[in-house]
Amino acid sequence: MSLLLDGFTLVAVFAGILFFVAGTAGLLRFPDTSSRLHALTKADHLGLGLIVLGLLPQAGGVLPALKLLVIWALALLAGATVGPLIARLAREEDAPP
Amino acid sequence: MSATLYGLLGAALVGIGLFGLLARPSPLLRILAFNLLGGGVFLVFGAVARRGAGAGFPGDPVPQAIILTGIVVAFAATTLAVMLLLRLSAEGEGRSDPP
Amino acid sequence: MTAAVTLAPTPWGMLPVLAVVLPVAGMVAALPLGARGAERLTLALVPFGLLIALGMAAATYASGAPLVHLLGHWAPPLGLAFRADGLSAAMMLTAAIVIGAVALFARAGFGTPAGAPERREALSFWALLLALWGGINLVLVADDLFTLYVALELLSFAAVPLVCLDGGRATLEAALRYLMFALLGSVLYLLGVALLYGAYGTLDIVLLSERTRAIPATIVAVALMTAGLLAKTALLPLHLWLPPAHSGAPAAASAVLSALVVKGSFVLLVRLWFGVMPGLPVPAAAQILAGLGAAAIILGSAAALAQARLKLLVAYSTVAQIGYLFLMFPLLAAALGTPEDAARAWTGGVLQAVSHAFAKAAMFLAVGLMAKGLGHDRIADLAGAGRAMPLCLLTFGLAGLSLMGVPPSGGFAAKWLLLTSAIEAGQWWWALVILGGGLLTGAYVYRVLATALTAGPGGATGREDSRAWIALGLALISVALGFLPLGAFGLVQIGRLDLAVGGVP
Amino acid sequence: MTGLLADLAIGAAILALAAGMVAARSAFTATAFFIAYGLLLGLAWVRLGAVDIALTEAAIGAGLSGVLLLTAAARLAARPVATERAPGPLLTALIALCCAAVAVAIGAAILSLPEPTPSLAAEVAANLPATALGNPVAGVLMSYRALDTLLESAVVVLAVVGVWSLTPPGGWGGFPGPFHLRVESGPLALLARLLPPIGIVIALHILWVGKDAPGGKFQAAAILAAMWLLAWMAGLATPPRIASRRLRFAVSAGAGLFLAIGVAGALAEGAFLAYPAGWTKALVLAVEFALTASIAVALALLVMGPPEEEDRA
Amino acid sequence: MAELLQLAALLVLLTVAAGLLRILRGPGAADRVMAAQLLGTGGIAVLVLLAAATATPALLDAALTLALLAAFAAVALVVAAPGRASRR
Repeated sequence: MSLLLDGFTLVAVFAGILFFVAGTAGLLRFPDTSSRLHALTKADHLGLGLIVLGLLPQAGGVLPALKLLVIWALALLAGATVGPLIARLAREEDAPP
Repeated sequence: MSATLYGLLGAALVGIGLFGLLARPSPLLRILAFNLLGGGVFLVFGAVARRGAGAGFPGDPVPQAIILTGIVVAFAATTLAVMLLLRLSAEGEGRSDPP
Repeated sequence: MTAAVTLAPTPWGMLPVLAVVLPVAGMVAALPLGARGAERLTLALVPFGLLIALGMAAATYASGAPLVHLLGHWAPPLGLAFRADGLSAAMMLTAAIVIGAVALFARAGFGTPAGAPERREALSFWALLLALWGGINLVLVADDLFTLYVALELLSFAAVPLVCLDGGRATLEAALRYLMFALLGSVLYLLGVALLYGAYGTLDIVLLSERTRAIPATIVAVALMTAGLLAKTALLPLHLWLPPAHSGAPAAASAVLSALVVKGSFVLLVRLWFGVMPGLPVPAAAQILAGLGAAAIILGSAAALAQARLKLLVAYSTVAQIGYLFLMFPLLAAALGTPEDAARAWTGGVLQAVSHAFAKAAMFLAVGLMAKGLGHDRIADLAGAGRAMPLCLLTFGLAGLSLMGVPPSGGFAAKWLLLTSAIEAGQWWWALVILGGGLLTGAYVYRVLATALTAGPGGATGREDSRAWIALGLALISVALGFLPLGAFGLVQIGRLDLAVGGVP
Repeated sequence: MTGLLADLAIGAAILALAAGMVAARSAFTATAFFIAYGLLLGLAWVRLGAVDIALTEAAIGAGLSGVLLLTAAARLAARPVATERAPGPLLTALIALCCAAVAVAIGAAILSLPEPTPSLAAEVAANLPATALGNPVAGVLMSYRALDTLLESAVVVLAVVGVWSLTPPGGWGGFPGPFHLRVESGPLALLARLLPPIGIVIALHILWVGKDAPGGKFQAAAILAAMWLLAWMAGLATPPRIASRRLRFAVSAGAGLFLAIGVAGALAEGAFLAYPAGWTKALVLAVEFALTASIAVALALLVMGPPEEEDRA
Repeated sequence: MAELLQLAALLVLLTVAAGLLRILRGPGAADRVMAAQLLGTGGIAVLVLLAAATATPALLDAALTLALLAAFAAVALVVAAPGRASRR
């Protein structure tokens, strides 16, 4: 059982890392701001989400698990708030008045 | 090992912050440089704390507590400087003539 | 090993605690009390502060040993101690008298009549004055280098807003520049503290005095701390912030800034050099410090002579007088083996700090009254001021005598002691600087007096502001210090750490 | 191995950000660097075994300072301040050389520190039971070096006085800081409504665990301050006027209580800040709670700034 | 297990550190904000992983604080971003 859970953790965590890598690569390589934004938000949210998901079995209690979920929720909220701002900034920069 | 590394990093940050404080003309950049400098000092202190790990603690708690106090004091200093700067910017609506 | 230095609690050890706690508590209470409450609280605390300082001086003198209190019963290196030696007692008495005089003086400008709405300047001034008092007392009695850092910050945070209390653009700029210097100074100091802790595992000055050795970490640490403290003390070439700040502040604030705040970091510097590392060989560095001091004396006095505005003249005079303080360093370093010579240099330095505090506070208050009465402080247009404001001018003249070092005055005694120490130590060049500085000081004081005493339109008519008596009182104290028998200065020798460790032949 | 690699990565990133910050042309860019720098510094503290400091750095260094400097950069962009003349290339090079020399000297001093390093860790551990606290850092802050903590709380009160003393003419007694329009919809409104309750719970948690684990009053206070600022920036919460007695009492209460307990110790136990026997735990907790509240209010007021010119009654 | 999680933390760290290049290079404010956000999320991920790897629950609190303050900083960013402030 524990082995199975450990396996799940590792798969999820490393899948999360893949998203981080993909997001960073997109951030660095994509040509324009709005496509970078797309790459980033997905990587960001899914990467952290998968890592949190993977760590849930390792949390060792309800409170730590709850903390993990709150952490993810907060990161999602922050991303959702900044997203429109970044889009607006990108628009303003792409098309200067 | 990592203690020494961060100590040296702190020393480098002190150098960079000092340069920013002395060589950059903009007051806000100077305040930022002061914060860099402060971060470097705290890192040096943190490296000292880490070297003093013992009695089951990952670092000497006395310098760690001192750093905590220092961070709060440095923050208060930053706010005072920023507010002074903002007041100055509100004051100088029109022309600003340095004496 | 060194039985002379102990950190056991002493009977009157609660006095230094009270000296710190009362003003700090006053500052904390000032906010909810409001301007009028803060004003009355400050005035009520002044007599207590004086009594505490007198009590400390008496207890120290009677026992011949510093007063020690262990906070929370925790002994250093784990805990913190207060240690009040003779230097602390003398400076604290000075601070209490100057603060008291300034508080009385400031009632006219920063008072709040019953029922009147609270004013920004009023609340700020009283709260900042209390914080400044607490900060200076803490600098004098704290025995831990980090507590001293907090004390320095307390001083800076109180001093900077005092500079721009009038809210004008020029003073805001002066305050920002002052703050940047002060912050740079404290951060360099803190870096040195970190290195000292890394090398010796304690920040207690007494414990450090027994442990410090001349290893690279110590030398770098002390160099950084010295540079930081010099920026706060405004020793040339780090004095750039001082003239605009001290001349732009309201008179009452300028008085405490020039008299006390720069002395706080100076006392700490003395403790660092002759307390933390008493045995280290530093003659070369001490010569450099005194060289900067000498440059400050000559250039500061010359700059004062060249000023067109009275307040700036007084501020540049502070730059110069700070220079004298640093002549003490090489003289003391040279005399470490001969207790009598060392005592003379030490007393000279401390007496310079004390007499300058009284003289400069008096001068700033007098000049403030003159500027208010005349509506300007242009030296060229002072003609007639002597007739309109004789008390202010008398104050300026008496304080000027002390700054020049003309006998009999506190300034004379201080400069005489430094001069004889210099000759005794074979460092005659400092004696020349002292004499030259005295002449330049005489020139700028004479310039003001001569202009003011010529007949002219004057500005003010009617009776002179009664607050001039307060300024005159401070000037008289500065002069009267010269009449004290030299034996009375035995007080400032008590508890010197360099005696206990390095001074024994 | 992973540790060393992590240290190198963190160190290199911090250095790059610091250099970028000093070289930045616009204040906004420099502030973005600063926030990233604060985040990485938090990781550095974790690597240095100082989770207490990592928490503080995250809350104060990256969070509150970042917000303070960001808003300042934005306001200064609208109303620039005259800058002093930049030093010429020769002088700049000279300054750079001197700064490099200082950094090298400090580095050499660090490398020359004695081995084994003197440390008070053992003494802290031996005396910890007497402090009634399990977290050694809290023990230092509340018992061994309680004076520093007390003075620091006074410094924070003083900073509020100092910031308020910068109130422009006509503003005295008014609402602190610039006015923020109420945000009714959009993600900002959602966040400003959702976050504060969560934040308050987290802050209380961090305050409570601070007795025995990393955490405590500064961190909790910084989080609470951030939550108040959040509601303020979204126009949901109007702070009291600075003339308000209650607000001023809130700023002073923590330091006042600490002072009172210190004096009580002097009267009962013969030493300032000695906790009377048997009361240690209760008094430490009382001080921690009062200080948290006061410091939170003070930190928020510091970030808000003094009242603006016109009083918007 | 612990070693693998530490390795994972290191990988995340290296990834977001590489993303810093975007902060340094810019060119615009939008890119810098994005990179800062990635760094924030990455930092949280590192702390969470380390908390599990080293069995230090306090690191979870640090991650929680970081997440909370990152959201707070995001709001400040929106309020203070260039272009919005100049309208006041």
